[in-house]
Amino acid sequence: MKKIETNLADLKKDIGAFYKPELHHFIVMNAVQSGDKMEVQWFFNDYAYPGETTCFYALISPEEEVPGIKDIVASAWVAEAELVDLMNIKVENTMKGFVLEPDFESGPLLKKK
Amino acid sequence: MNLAPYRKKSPWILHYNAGGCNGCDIEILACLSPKYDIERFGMINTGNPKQSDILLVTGPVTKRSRERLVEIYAQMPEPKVVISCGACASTGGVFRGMYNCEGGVDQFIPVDVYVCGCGTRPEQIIDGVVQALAILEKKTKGLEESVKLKKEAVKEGLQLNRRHIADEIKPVLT
Amino acid sequence: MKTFFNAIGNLFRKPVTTKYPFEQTFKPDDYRGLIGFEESLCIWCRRCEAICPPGAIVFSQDMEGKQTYHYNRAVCIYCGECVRACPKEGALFQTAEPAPCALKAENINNGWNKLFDEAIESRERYAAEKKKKTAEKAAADEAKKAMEEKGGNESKQ
Amino acid sequence: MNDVLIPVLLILLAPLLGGLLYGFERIVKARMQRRIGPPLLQPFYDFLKLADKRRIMVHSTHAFLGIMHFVSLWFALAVLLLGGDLILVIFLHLLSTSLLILAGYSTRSVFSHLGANRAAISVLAYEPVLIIMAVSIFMLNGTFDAAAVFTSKEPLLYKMPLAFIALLLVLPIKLKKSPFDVAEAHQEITGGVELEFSGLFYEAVYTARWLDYIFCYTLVFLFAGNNILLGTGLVIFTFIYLNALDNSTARVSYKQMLRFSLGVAGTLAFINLLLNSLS
Amino acid sequence: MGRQYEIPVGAQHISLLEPLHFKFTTENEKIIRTDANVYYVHRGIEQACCSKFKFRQVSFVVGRVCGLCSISHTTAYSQVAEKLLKIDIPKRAKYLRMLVIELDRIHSHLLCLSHVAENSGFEALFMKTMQYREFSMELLEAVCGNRIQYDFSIVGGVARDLKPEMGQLILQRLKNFMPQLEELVGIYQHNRTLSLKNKGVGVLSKDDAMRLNVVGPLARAAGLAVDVRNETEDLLPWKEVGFEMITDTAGDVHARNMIRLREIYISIRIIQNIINGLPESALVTETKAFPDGEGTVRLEAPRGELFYYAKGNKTQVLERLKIKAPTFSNVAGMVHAFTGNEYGSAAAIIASYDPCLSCTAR
Repeated sequence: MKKIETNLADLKKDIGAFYKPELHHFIVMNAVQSGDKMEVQWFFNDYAYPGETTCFYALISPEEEVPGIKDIVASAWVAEAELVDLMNIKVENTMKGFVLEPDFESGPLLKKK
Repeated sequence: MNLAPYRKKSPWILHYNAGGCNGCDIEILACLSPKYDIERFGMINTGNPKQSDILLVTGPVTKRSRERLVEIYAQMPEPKVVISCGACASTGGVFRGMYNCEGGVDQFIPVDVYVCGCGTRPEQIIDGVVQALAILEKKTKGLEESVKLKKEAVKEGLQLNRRHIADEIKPVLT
Repeated sequence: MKTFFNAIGNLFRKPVTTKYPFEQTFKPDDYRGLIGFEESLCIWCRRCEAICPPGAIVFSQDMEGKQTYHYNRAVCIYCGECVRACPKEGALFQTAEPAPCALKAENINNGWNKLFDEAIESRERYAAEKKKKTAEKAAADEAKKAMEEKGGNESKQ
Repeated sequence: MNDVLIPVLLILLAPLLGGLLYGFERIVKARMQRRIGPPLLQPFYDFLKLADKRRIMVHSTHAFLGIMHFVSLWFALAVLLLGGDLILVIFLHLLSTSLLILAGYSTRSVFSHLGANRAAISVLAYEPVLIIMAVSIFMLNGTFDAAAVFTSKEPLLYKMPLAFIALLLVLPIKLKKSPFDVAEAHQEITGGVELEFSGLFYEAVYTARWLDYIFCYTLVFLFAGNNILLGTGLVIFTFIYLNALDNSTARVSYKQMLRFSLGVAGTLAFINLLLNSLS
Repeated sequence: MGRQYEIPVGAQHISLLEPLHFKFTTENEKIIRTDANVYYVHRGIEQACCSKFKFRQVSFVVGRVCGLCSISHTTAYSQVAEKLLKIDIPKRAKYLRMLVIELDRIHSHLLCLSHVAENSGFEALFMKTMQYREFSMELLEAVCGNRIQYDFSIVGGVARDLKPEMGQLILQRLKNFMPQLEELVGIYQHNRTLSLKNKGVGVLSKDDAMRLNVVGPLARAAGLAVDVRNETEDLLPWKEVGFEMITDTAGDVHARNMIRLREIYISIRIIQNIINGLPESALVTETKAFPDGEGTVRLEAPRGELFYYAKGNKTQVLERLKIKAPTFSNVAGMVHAFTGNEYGSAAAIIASYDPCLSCTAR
């Protein structure tokens, strides 16, 4: 697995430069708590053999807003909407309530301190 | 004329997945297949709550499908029997205590037969249905109370207001 | 068209249905069925309870320290991990019997929740009791030793 | 005397016969799928069970329309068996179907509306063929009375074979059988117009289906004139044909159904009409 | 401009196996917009896997994520756990895992085909396919001890061994199954009304498949050659047991049926190769280590690419477990491909996606 560090400012630029629809496909978007920071990851994989997984990651603090990559990767909205509900991070123009019922506290996957 | 004996000769089943893995559902589908042909007992899989007698529920009731489950139960005309298929429908199984599901169907609606096993074999489902038929014969047309669904019986002949019930269980849940 | 005549032909073929309740269907002899328990062999290590994913096994304990084994077939997911974890051969074993259905009277869900909590409580109570006993015993020994020493000193003088 | 007694008996026993036919058909269908299938009396068990259910009605008009559907269908059957006017029979039958369609529209359920739509379309698909059939019978016998057909010496089948083929082509629509069962497409609209009925009121719709069987097979029987043997043969042939077709085809969309039934069956019946009128 | 109906399908609907809610906005039965609500089945397994269960129990929990591809989930989790534990498993265990995965693929594909047949109103074909499918269920029950939840892969290897007579039984049943499969192919390919219902319906073009990152048979039917078995060698040796890629170009329901049927042939060949060349070795690699570091695993489930991400912290309980199910990637493509079709064929299209929402929502 190839890990490439990036930050929220030039995230879109990096992914836009990397992602070619005929070469790679977007797998999923993920977030992991590391201390008080949050590590947000974008997984890509290329079609050819041997397929290598490429992971873009950015360390953010929980209240920062992550830029959505819907305009680059058309099918990313599902992953973003899920992550917004489960990890309680902010993604631009993504609403809550896709996964969880309104009568439930958000961010159930966050570790209770 | 006593028509109760004929109930168990033509049970029409309705199947609802309240959020489990599809294991028990495909076993219910396999029950329709020529190998175990449950139409022998006169069963039809009607997709329509208003015409069915037996409700087969699979899966631990997730928070989003709970209201739909109660609505379907309320739409079915009495006498009716509820069968919970599989460990997770009966008691929550491996999903007990997960944040988005209640342990078991009987937290919402009265369950008559619990079919054990994960996943259940079609034979077990058929056994459960056969036991349910014996219960169905003894049932009255009165409404039943559930663990969470505290509600006094509606008068005979009146249609149940399902919205009302669904609203009523909300405070209990949250 | 072929299916059309095939359907007519099926009228004269034998149906493949096995009349289940009256005749048995195919079941392998190593089907993962109910979990059996042999009390005489058990060494009460509670490893099965620790490993069971859904928590279908629980041991309760009375004041004399006698443990009893509780098992709920409606919670069990028949993975067989408890049998694999069991250190004593034959204490826990997996039969080939599919679990029978449970009826309303058994109160298999809420009744089990209650029983589970009670079992845990009973074990805690026993542990606390034991702790108290040992503490008292230790205190008594202390007192005795002190007495003896005191007596020794007196005899010296 | 006899020619009145038999039809009256038939009319009174029509639901019974229809139920038996339906039960038998379910067994045949199961056998065609290599299953055992329900007992022969299963429809009557369903009947008695439905009578026992708690009565829930959407609103009174809906239930009333459902029951009237059954009654008017029985009436149409009676007129047909008593050898009444064929046009009257067909229009009574149309009335009963449209009552059901009205019932479908009178509820708020979307599936019920869709089912009503599709039922209306299927009426559009098979009614022209029936009417053209009646007209060509008129061309042959000079009267619309079914009695004349029942008593005619040589069977209609020899005079109007094309119409019989057309009838065979539209019967699946009428009896809601695959490939033309769009009206109650179970996987798409879960029964369509029957969706909102329950308990005793569903029973009316359920029993009306049995009458439909009798009605259709009587139409088939018409083609044999007074030749009982040929008539029975035709009925058995149609029965086997319908079930085998049901078990060997998928459901087509309602537009394809309309195109097919009006294009092929309608044309056949019309050619037949032309031939009869010219000869 | 006809009247617009809003047709809700689900959460309870006869043509759906599981709670899934589609809202079709139709105009004289032509779908012009689709809204999907796929998270009815969300249970919170990820959270429980990294808080409540020990890492050895998790392989049984993730098996319950989905009943149709439970072996894929357990295998993928076991592989990622082995990556974190830095152990390698015996060759026989790898082969047995592949064997059960392929058997599971056969049963899953046949189930999907029968479901498509039923939803296109062809009840007899549904019955026929279900009847022919039973053999794979019996084989799986004989191999794993349960029809649905196999619990076959555990961390470090497999739970049960394959008896030699069982291998012979499998080969025998497969030989009996071959003519039946031929019959099914004939019907699915040539039946007139079925192709009326399926051809040119629910089309997903290759560009859309690329743009929306579709995986599995859905993508292969559109001509996009994506198959994890073709892309990875290190964990399971797919190539040496005779895997080959199958693609089609039409991208409609009929093409998906054909893809599934032809993949069953490949699976049968793989199973025969595995049983004939089954190596002798131990079944489980024991280890006392605890998971540490992070790793990802991709595996080809019957519905497409299954992706596991795990992070350990040298304790019994994992730090984070992320499951990406095949259908999760296909949701966007599914919603896209409805537009412009008849509502009447929507049920068949849903079935032909073979949606597995309990995987998607977890």
